[in-house]
Amino acid sequence: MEHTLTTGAPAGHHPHSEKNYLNETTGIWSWMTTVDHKRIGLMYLVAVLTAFTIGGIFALLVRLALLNPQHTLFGKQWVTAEMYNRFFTLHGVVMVFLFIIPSIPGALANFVLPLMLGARDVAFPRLNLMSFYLWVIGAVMGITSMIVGAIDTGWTFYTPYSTAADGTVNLMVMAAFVLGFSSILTGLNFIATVHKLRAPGMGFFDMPLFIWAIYSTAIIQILATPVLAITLVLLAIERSFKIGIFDPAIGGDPVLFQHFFWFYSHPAVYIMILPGMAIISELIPTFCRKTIFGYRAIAYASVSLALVSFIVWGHHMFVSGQSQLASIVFSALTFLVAIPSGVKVFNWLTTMYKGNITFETPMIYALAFLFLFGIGGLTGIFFATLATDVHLTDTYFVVAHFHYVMMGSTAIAFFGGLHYWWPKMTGKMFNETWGRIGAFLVFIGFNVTFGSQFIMGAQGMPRRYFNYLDQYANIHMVSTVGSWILGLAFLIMAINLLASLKTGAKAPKNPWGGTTLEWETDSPPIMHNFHDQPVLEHEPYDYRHRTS
Amino acid sequence: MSSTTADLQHGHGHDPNAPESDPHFQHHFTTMEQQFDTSKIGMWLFLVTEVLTFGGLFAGFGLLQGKYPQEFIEAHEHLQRLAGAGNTVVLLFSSFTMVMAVLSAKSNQKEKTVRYLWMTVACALIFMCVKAYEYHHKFEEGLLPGLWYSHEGDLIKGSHGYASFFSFYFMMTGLHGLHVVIGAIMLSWLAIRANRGEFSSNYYTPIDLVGLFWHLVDLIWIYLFPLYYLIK
Amino acid sequence: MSSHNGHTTDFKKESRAHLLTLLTLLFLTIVTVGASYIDFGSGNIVIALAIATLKASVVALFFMHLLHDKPVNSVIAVSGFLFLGLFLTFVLLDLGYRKDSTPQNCPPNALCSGARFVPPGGEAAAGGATPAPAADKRE
Amino acid sequence: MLPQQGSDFAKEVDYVYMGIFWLSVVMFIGIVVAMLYFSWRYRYVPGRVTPHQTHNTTLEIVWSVLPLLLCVGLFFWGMKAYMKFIVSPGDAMEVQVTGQKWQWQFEYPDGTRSLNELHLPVNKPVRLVMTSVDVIHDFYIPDMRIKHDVVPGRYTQIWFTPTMLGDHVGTCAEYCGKGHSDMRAKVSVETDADYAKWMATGGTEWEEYKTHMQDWGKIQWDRKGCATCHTVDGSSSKGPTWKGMFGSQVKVKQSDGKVVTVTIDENYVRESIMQPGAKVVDGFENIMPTFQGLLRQNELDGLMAYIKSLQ
Repeated sequence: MEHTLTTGAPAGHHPHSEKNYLNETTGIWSWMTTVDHKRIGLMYLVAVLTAFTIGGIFALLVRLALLNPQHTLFGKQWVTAEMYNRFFTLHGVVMVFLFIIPSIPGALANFVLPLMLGARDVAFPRLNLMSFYLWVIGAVMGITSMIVGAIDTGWTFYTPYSTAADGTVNLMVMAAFVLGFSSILTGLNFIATVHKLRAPGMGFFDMPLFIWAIYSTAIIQILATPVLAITLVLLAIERSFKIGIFDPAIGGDPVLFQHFFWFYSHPAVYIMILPGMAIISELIPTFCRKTIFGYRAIAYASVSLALVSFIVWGHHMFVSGQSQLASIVFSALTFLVAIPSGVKVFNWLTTMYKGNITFETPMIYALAFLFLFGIGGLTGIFFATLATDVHLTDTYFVVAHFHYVMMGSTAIAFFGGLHYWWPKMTGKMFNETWGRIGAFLVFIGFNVTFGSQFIMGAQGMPRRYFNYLDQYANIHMVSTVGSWILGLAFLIMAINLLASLKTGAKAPKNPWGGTTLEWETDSPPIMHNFHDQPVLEHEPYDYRHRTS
Repeated sequence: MSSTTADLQHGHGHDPNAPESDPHFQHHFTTMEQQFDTSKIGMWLFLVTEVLTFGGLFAGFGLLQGKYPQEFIEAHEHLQRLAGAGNTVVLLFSSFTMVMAVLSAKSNQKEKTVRYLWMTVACALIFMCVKAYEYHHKFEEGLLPGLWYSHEGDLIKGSHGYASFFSFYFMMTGLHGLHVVIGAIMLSWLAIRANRGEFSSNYYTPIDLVGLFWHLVDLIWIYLFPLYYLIK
Repeated sequence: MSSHNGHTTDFKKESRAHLLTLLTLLFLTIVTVGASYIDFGSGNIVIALAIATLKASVVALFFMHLLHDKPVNSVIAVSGFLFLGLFLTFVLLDLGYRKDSTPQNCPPNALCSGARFVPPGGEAAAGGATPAPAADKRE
Repeated sequence: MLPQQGSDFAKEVDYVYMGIFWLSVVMFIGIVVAMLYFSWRYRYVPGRVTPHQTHNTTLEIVWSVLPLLLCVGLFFWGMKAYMKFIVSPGDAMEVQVTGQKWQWQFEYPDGTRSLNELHLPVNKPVRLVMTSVDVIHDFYIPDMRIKHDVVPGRYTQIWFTPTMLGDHVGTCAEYCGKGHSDMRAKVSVETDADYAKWMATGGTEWEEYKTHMQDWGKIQWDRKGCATCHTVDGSSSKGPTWKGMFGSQVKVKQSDGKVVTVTIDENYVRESIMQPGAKVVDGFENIMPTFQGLLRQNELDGLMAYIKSLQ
């Protein structure tokens, strides 16, 4: 990117050394006390992937329990309703609080956001480390509460079921509280970084679109998470001291809990999907070798999604007993979500038009994202529409819908981004063939697992059901088989990436031909990111002077 | 690190603050001013999370008041209005001493900075003493949250409203009191550091940030006071 | 940090301004306590909250320096209250407009015979989950 | 794709559903075809320089406004059907529905009650007024396309006109614990004559079964929800199995906490059905609801005969 950069020192001023952020200092202590955003990002990556593995195992158990209506395996019943309820609760809690919410912001954005801005670190490096440790503490508390007490409330903790439930619900709720603060600190850090640490010459509209979407995410993290925190505290206090706010038996209102909960948890859906979109906005121009189409439209769409996300939470509650007027208003507002989402998809597609497209592993994930987000987004319309929501809510249709968005979109984008920045993070190239096989199998496995659930849901199969009618037996079996394909696909991906650490070729500075600043520094980057302070002079994604 | 810091300065003209010379300067910033502004944005973002946290409690309180209007009015008669008003004055005055401490630090007046900081701490202690007196009174009367509500006087008619009122009273004033205590600890620490001469017009970020926090504590009390002590 | 070169005159001027702010706040406190002794009906709560908001604005603008600070800090501060307002508005949109049906031939505020689904243990407790007066006696 | 249409509301919902479905299919195919076509048409050619197309305001406006108009249309379409769903006609028959872990109780206008089975006359509007005594449940009849949460401490309501004779599945759609998926109710839509007969005798089958009480008891075991917790094959569940139970000696915990040994006889069985908390078999939770007033005499006799037969 010599054409877009002026460097402060003559070329060759700094001889290439083998020193980088991974080996600058050594020893476990140097990692545990690091304030370097790249190291913290890498630790976050290991952490969230561990959480993903745990959550994934529970997901496989959930599917296995539903393999047949008798819940048998080799002719023997191996699972009870109580166990099943714990499986899906743990799957939900782990995936939502420990994996998806911190995945892209904590692991990937932590690593690349300062690099993309041309900054030497995030604004508050020590808070960044604290955010990571809060995650660890929250994870330990959460997993302890799972092992010690049998939590079966579902990840939504609906009252009064959760106020009456046995087990260590308080500990679990406090774990989510701590994780909330971890998330807040990440968001706070990113907003301050974006405002104050951009490279000289980089205006707001010169930032990569990744940053725009992560910035929007951070707004939600700041504004919504505190409400979740206080809600969970109130729930714990209600359980312990019977203050009478959520439990109807002592004068509370259980639907009020749902308002408190969804005021956070609906925006949290955008804490999950916006970073996914952020990655796609990077992958598509890079692998199409063409400037992004509608830069400003995508940037504005990110921010407006973040803002609109705060006023639509009531669509989770159309049949909950909230006032019908509220339902109608929330339905109308919910449709607004469709517009910026659509704008993004159309702009990405137009970026492909007249591109020069290659299909490396990250691009396969990006195309899978477009396919799966298409389904996930369009099936959302059924839930915004009042009449169809009444029939479909709380069925497998909604399970399938949010998995298409959370997993099919966000997680797929996360893995696309992981492959995209893997060379930058580790300095190693992974095996391209196995990478593509993995991506392809994820796509197939995912559609088999969750596509089938749309059919069940439309037919009226409620979610969180252990025993089900025989008429759904075949579809459940298909879905379970799909989960095995998905498991296999992730295994292949994991082996491929881990193998690259040992056998992978050394990664060049810019293996994919990206135009953003993170590709200007070494792979892996040096301790303070750049040899010379980069200064931006052109808009991002400028491929005009590039031949490939 | 030193070599890269030198590069950072390249092309940015002269910086009168000469940040590298200041021991508080962090390597990833370019100037002290940038560092100060960044910290301030961070603090304001944190304050927003505080507002929303308390906001959840205010929302809960408001909704329960809508449910039990009569009980809440009867229950609030058991709060001492004078103590509440006194505490309001104390906190407002502490906000003034706080802002004076910031101003003194900014103007390189070390003695005044230290004095105003200790005055603010004193206000915090007075506030907590009054609070303790009020709490003691509630304990005596059995006006306690939820489960422990054991009042024997006029508020035992069969309604959850009374216990709810005191649940929220203790939760909100308790959380607020916790903030006062944390604020007092941070202020004491700042006063000690200020006495050592650590702050100057070049670097007084911690005083400014704790000041913002302290004003927020005051600001929340400004809402708590009429809602609890003055409702009709 | 624009005013990092403090001068004595600035100091005097600024401390006088702060003192004035304090006096304004104390005056408003007296007003709000005084107003609470006069019965305005439902107006009392509105007046109390209006004065509180006025005081809060004074604190934010002068003590917290928002008036002379970088605009981004004001935007952050205002957005906090704005979103809190959104939250309250929509919750009230629910709670204020609920039309719960009561079964026919059933006195208000009591669960009817049909709802007397006798709880575990077999004691026929009237009212199920509604707040029953007897349930309020606490140890 | 959708279940059978059991109510007039179902027709309306399905109409909206299919509308959105085909609209989505068209849009989805559009997206995927464009994606695949561009992928193929603009696949990599070494040395090709891509055009620098940054934006096109007209396009942005078109693909913002068109979806917005579509959305406005869909909103009103969905709301129209929803308004019908929330405003019940005044002459609708009212059935009170009470949810409890993990069974449904229905009370008809004349005070008759039934457990886990809802009988409705065909083509007559019915309003369900629902509440829960413990946690939130949700009464859902897929064939009728109706669903609403059943909230403790409040009454919520839904209404519909069943149009299809026969049995439908009613089910709980809000997670409520370990028996959540067993919380089903049979919704029988009957002709007026059958409905009247059921109301009078407590079921048309009684005539057939009155000579073999065991089988009558077995039906009640299934229908009254006993099967949710009590097995008849000796395997363990939430309550003691009935197999070999009658005549055996068991340790029971009395309501005062004392553990005594009793012989299971007719009196014990009757007491356990009417006052389940009085003597709970040791090792089991006291979770059974009372059936006082919920069983006709012939149903109790049938259960007794059935329990005796399980040796």
